[in-house]
Amino acid sequence: MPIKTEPFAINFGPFHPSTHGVFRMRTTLDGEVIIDLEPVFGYLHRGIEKLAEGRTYTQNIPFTDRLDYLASMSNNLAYVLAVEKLAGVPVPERAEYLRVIMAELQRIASHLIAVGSLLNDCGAFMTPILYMIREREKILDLFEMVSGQRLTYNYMRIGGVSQDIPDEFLPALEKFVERMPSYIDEYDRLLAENEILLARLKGVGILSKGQAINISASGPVLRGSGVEWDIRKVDPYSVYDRFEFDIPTGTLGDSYDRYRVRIEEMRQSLRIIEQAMKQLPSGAVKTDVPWLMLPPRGEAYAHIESPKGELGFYIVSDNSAKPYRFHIRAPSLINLTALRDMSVGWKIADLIAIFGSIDICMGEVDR
Amino acid sequence: MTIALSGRKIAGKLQEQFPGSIVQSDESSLLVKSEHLLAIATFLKTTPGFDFDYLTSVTAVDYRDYFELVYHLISIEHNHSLVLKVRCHDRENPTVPSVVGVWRGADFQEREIYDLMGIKFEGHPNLKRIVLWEGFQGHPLRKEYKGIYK
Amino acid sequence: MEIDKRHRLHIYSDEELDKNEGEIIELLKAASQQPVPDQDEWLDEQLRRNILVTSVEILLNAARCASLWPVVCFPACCAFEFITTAASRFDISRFGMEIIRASPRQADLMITAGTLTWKNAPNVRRVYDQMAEPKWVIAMGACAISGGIFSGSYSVVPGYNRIIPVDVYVPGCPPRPEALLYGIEQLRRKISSLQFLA
Amino acid sequence: MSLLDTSPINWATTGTLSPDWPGGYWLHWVVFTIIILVFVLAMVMGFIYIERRFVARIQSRLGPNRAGLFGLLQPVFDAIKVLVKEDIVPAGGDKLVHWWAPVVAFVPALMIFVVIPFQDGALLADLNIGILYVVAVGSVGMVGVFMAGWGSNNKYSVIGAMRAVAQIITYEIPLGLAIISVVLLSGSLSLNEIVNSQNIPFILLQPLGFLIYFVSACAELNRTPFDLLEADSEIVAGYHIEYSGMKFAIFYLAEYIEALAVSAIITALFLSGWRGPLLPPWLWFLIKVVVVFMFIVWVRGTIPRLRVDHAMALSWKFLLPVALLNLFITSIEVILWPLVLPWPIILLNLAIMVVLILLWSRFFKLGGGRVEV
Repeated sequence: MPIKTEPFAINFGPFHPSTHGVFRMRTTLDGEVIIDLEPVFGYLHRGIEKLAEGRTYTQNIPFTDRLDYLASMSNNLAYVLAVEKLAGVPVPERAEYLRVIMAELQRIASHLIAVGSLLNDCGAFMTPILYMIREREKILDLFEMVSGQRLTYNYMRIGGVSQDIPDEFLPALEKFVERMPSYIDEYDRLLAENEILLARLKGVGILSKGQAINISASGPVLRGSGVEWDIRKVDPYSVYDRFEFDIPTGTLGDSYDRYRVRIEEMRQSLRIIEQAMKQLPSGAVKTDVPWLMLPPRGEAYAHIESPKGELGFYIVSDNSAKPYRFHIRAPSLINLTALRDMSVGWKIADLIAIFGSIDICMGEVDR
Repeated sequence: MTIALSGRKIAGKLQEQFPGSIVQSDESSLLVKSEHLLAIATFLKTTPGFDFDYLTSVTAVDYRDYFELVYHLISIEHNHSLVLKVRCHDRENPTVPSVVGVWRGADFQEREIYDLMGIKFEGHPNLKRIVLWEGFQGHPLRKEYKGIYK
Repeated sequence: MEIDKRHRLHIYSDEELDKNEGEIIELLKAASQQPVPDQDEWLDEQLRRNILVTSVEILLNAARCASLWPVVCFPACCAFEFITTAASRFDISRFGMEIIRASPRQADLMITAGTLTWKNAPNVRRVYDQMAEPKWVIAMGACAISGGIFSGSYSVVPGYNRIIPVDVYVPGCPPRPEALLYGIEQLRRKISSLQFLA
Repeated sequence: MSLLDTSPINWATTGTLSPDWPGGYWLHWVVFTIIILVFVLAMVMGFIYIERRFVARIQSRLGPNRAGLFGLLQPVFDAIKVLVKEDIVPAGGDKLVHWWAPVVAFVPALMIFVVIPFQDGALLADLNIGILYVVAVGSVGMVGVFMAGWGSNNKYSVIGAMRAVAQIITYEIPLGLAIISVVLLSGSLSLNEIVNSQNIPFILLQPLGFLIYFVSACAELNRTPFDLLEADSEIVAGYHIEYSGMKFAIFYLAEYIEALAVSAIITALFLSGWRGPLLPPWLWFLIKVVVVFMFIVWVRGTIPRLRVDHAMALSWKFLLPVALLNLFITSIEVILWPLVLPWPIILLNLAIMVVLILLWSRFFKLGGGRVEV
């Protein structure tokens, strides 16, 4: 029988070491146990949706970089897919493959940070995240080769990608794909055999299958709850229908399952990259589109499986050079709907672990 | 591949169930009256064959004369999708029934629309500003809002 | 599914809290329409005159240069370039800066990595006020300097210097880790010429 | 005895000293107080440096290497900087408690060194209840931690302080039981006597006792995986969240002094203290202390933090029963001691340790799950 004490309110964030940015949780605690929680957003609301209405379609690509700044390539991809759907722009074969390679590399990079910061939130004194960042640096090097940037790549263009890959890229990528599995195994061992972490993650923060669907969770959160739903498989965009890969799913829907799904997804991403490298055709990488493109009146919704979940862009055009409406379906924001249900009744330390296992990016939550 | 269900075919079925609820329907979307929204949403979610259990996205567009709310629905079981739309002609005090009771996923998205577009959702349990602060003047995503910093 | 009724047990209700926070934001917004003047302008002249600092100050300044503990202030994208700077490749720990204090009381340096919104401004101001003197601020990235590509937005503060005095500006969107290291070097140069006991 | 005989060179080279060295009550007191202060402060600086470099190597980076030769001046610079920083007392805080808390945390940590033998007879006071004194004084520092948490007018710090109190009560018991096992073997409570009786280091005779002591001591030190009271990712900085400047520096120092004390006590209890071949005794003592400390740092760099109820469960459900069993087995062995040779006992104890740990980890489940609210 747990002893009840007088409840008190405490504020986590916006400046808290493990809120992954400027997120805030108003919590009511009973001793160490959370009895109520309300997320407060908006500390990074930059008004991208409004700003985008004042810029042309191409000028909006840099905004998408800064949404989920851990997965800029994926955001670029989702946006250009939406505009291509709206304007009916064809994409050359080679560009499609390059997009897939970049998006999958980005998924690995993002999951590395997700897993690393989850372990950091569990109190592992920086060591895991520093190892993860070490591997992420190799991916950033690859991105720097193709785009010249380390974080905000601005690489995809409407109708292709901005430039072809340099000659050094493919050998470097091959080397990376060759070495990465052993690192992933190493990180897996780091967690799968650590009693403390298992005790802290297994069975903690359970999100049932029905709940996950009802709150429109997506990405590893949805798949961790056992729903086999990956947009790359169920609604293939780009050239994803040409690759063989599995959708890893969890069974219980706890923090540990979400972690496992991320680790497995990294392996699957490597598989996709390997196949894409083999099939990579030659040719142009960009369709010529008018400098000031005027898509026909209408609307388009394109969604991709970004590392955080289903990232969708809903764009309405009024046949002018600027989007009439620019809406982002942000997976991080919607995944947070379940945070209260998942963490009530658990302890402060669990709240941090559960929050880390959802893996959000504030740039995307607040936009 | 997710099959986008034709709005026109579904409109026929809905017309039997809820007479007079459909305003307009075409191949890609289905425009319904806002007073029937909740009933239609429940119907679409629970009827076998439709099973739209997953609300992908809710958003609102300001078309100057009216607001249009766009609901992207997906059925995980059958892997098909539908775009549901609702219009709201009242600019001063736009009100639409909330679908949070049907799909929890609409919670934050409706709050966001309320915050940025100023559309009130009847029946939302916690309708207040989400990304902007209390006391912020205006609703930025409306077309008449001039959001340049002074 | 019905959302269960929230039982709130705060002393203040949520509405009161929200209203109060909104008022604070509006007040701060009204009060900070102009950039905070640079408090260290006198330093430029001193640098030109090349005044000798005393031996105690040399020691103090050397100590302050050598142990700049940053505070957690990671709003947005630049945070990850800062974390990468702290990680093994660029390795901020060489300069004794790997102790990233979560409590502002114990920190010396605020690296403002990311866009500042008006909603967040009172918190940044508070964290800055909570830091113990002497303290420094590095504005990292375009958003921190001027609002960057978001400067036209309704919710973005055009630069941290509206809220808090800034010592060093590191441009870039986001700045590369090398650039941040250079900025830190510049800050160390600045600190080493300070006079506290004069 | 003249002052000349007390020169460090003398006791460093001869290695053996008379128990009442250096003679004279007050001279002894003054000399050893100075030695302890210098030793403690120098070692703490060294420890901070070692920890930062060593943890940095674990994390595949370099660690501080710019301030002075190999960054050796880093802790000195840190200390100077922290000491001259502004001192803040929170507006709603209890000023008196806030001021006294660092002192209450610092002094007991320093007082432990009164009974730690640097070499045979070289200690400030060879109390015949030495280890009891260590246990008693060592826990007083927690009062300072609680005062800090209470006086800061901060909810995070109160949570940290509550955790600290719960933790110290929980881990004091297995710690004491592990010490009693050692005392049974040595037959004395004086640390000097305990070291003198270790012809074989007690870590071999008491492997389980060593493990229990090490885990409990880590918990008492509040270091990872038991740094619940200043858990960075949960309650920001825990009890010292509102401390800045000199008072924070004192907390920081107290933490490392306790680490030094624990390393020294482990050295004395389990690693046969200053005893060792070839090298002078004080060097053996230093080497062992540093090795133990590096082991603690290694644990810190690799293992994530326990949850608060897991930490409690670990002590009450695992360490306490195992420590009691160990005490029981040790008592039987001590009664039979003259009859059995040491080497079979070492093997037997190792086997007992393995069996007990394996068996108990079957029975034992860490912490509970969700609490219905």
